[in-house]
Amino acid sequence: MWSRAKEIASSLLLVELLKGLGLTGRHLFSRKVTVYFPEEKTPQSARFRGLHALRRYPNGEERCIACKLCEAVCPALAITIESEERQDGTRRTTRYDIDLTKCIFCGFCEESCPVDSIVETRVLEYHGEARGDLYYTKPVLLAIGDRYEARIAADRAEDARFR
Amino acid sequence: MMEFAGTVQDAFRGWFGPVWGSHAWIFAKSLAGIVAVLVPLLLTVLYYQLVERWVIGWIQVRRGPNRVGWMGVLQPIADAIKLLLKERIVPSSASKGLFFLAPIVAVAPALAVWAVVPFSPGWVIANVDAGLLVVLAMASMGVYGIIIAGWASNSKYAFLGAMRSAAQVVAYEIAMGFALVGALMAGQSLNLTEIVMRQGGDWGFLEWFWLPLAPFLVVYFIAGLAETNRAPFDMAEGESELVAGFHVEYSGMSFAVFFLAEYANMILVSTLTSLLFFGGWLSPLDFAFLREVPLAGLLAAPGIHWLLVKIAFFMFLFLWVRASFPRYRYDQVMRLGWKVFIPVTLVWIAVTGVMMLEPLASTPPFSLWFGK
Amino acid sequence: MSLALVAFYVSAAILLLAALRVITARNPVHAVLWLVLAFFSAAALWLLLYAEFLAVVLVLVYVGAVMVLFLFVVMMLDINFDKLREGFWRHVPLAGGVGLLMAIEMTLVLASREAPSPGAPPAGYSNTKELGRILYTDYVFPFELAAVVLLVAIVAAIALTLRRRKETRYQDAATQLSATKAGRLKIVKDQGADGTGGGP
Amino acid sequence: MIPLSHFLVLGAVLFAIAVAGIFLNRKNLIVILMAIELMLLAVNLNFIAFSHFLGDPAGQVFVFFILTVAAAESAIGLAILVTLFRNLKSINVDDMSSLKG
Repeated sequence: MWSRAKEIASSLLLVELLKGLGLTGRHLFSRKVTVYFPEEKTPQSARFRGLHALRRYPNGEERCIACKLCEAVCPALAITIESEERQDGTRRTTRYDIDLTKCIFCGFCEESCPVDSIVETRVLEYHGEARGDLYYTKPVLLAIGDRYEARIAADRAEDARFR
Repeated sequence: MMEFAGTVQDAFRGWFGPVWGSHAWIFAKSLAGIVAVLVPLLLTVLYYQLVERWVIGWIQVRRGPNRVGWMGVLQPIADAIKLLLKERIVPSSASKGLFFLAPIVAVAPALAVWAVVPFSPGWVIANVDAGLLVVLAMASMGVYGIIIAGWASNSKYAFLGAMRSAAQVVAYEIAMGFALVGALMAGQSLNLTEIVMRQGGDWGFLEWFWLPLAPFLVVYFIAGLAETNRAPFDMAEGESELVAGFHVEYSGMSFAVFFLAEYANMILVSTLTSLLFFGGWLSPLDFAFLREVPLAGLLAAPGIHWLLVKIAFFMFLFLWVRASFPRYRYDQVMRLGWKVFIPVTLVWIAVTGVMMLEPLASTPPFSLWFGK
Repeated sequence: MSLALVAFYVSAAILLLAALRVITARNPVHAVLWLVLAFFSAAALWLLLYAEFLAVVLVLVYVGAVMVLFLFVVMMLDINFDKLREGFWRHVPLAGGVGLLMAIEMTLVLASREAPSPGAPPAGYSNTKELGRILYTDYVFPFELAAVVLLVAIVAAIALTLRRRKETRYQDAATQLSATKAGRLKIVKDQGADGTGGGP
Repeated sequence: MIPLSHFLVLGAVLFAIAVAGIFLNRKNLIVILMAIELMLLAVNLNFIAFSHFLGDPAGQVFVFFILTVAAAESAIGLAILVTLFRNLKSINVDDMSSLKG
């Protein structure tokens, strides 16, 4: 009986509404957590999975041996590889394409690679203005690898402790 | 001031002759009044939406718009330019004339009401005796813009949104009207200036009608939220169900005009709440003993600044409520309007009547409000 | 020609045009909107007669309430309006003739004598106050009767249109709203195997 | 000032238009209802004109009552119209010849 009366009184006096307003009112003055993106950035993990890159050995030879494990493991079927024998008898890719519009950035390609060739870098602000711009081919991926090699190597050294 | 007006009036007689001179004078005076009210109003609308985005951002622990100009103060201008330059699209099977008429029909009453709203004693474009009635009449006109827009668009979403929002506006208009009836009972006049003047007295903010008419105040403000189709009553727009309600098909300037009407109505509801329940331009510190104290006497003096502060508070409350409460379900909106608000206001009209009856009206505390 | 006369002619012209369009409009939604315009210009005419209270009431009651009702009904009913217009042109001569005859007759009867114009009311006269005074004194019983008529109309309109469809399921918002945390949720203390309570 | 006859002639013409409207749209119930509203408007106009020119506010009180009753009339009229449409799927006056509901 008493609780029913309290209920009626609280609904007539809009207690719940005032409580809600009080909560949002407190948040009005709390510290804002927005990050100004291009100027400020949130910290990234060394394992961040961003744009893909193909790496080379220090002597300039490309690492990829066209084993096609990454193509096989890719759940989104984003990777396409074609390969043939080179004149020195080694097997190398003639085509290595990643369709970034399909890619889900799961990192399986990176995990499956026996020679640490395909990696995901920390880069996340890449873009394309046409649909084809996000279809990355072998030369492009290699160029990305060349450009960020120092960073990639450092990240992998840091991560090696946990593997 | 009066002498200056007299001089100008004589000048008009000189220019236009004795017959047309007074007509021209009245015309010029009204025009000046309209400009003096509408220009600040439109500027307020322009910046109100920026403040809205700020306040909602801050409540959600975000920063809100801050890129265009210092702290984003030029954002509304950028928005306005964008809306001006955007293409106006007319659906191919729309009813063309009505499609273009709808935004005008929506905005005209929203701006026309301001003719009877006083800002200080004498500061009103038209001091109409039936001022409150004009406010009600114009508020009831707002629904036409919505219905015509929804019907003329020839789109299911627009039409459903229009029907919803029209039903909602009609439902809440009754509760709103009853709340205003309460205010006019207590104020014993339909003239807005007189209603405010009746709230003056020796006891400052305790004399205002918010105390005896508290249920009307709550009902009026919530009905105001519903009338202006604001959250949590924005059933007409319900993005998740109706995309954007009655103005889905509108773009560019036609859309901006609907926007303008909605925001002008919000400011109007804030202004009327301040005038009817919070003493308008009267000072909250207008206590008899304070008036004699030299410096505090200034605080006790009435003035338009008090009204502006009150309006600003209620405009803020609109945003605060929007940031706090989730949208109502449609049948609950209808239930609240018809089955809760109307009975509550009816009961309180009777209570107000009893409070105003003679033996009660002259005994404290009722004499504070009704003993004059 | 005074300004009032100009205002009269403009409002009267709009009123007649709107009235004509009401009876000739092809689409009833347009007819309703023309009728709204007619009421507006009539309100303007009433203002010219210093009946400001009634002018506002006309806008409030007719434009704000009755015509919205009309619009609702016209928009919601799925009617083939072309069929209803059959025979429209056939009736034009008859309608025009009768209308013209009535207009001429009434004009001859009504406008034959001229009353002296009383001019503007004195300063301080309030139409609202004056109407309120006689409405609540001399006409208080008719006023109450009018209120009862309105009440009956409300009840009748609702009773006529109310129907509960059997196949529709309804939600009862009142029961939903009266649900409380206490009625729905029971917090039980978890007795773990070791007796200290479970959980990681 | 505007002479009384102006208002009376205007009222007469408005009334005649409304009557012609009933003749023209004799099948369409909605337009008939609207024509009735126009007639009442014409009558009200005359009442107010007379009230002003005779200096007697009783005419305005009459208009007040006419407005009340007309609002009630159109509410019930539209309610009947909706019910009719539900049962007959038509608002054609010719279809409403049977006494059975």
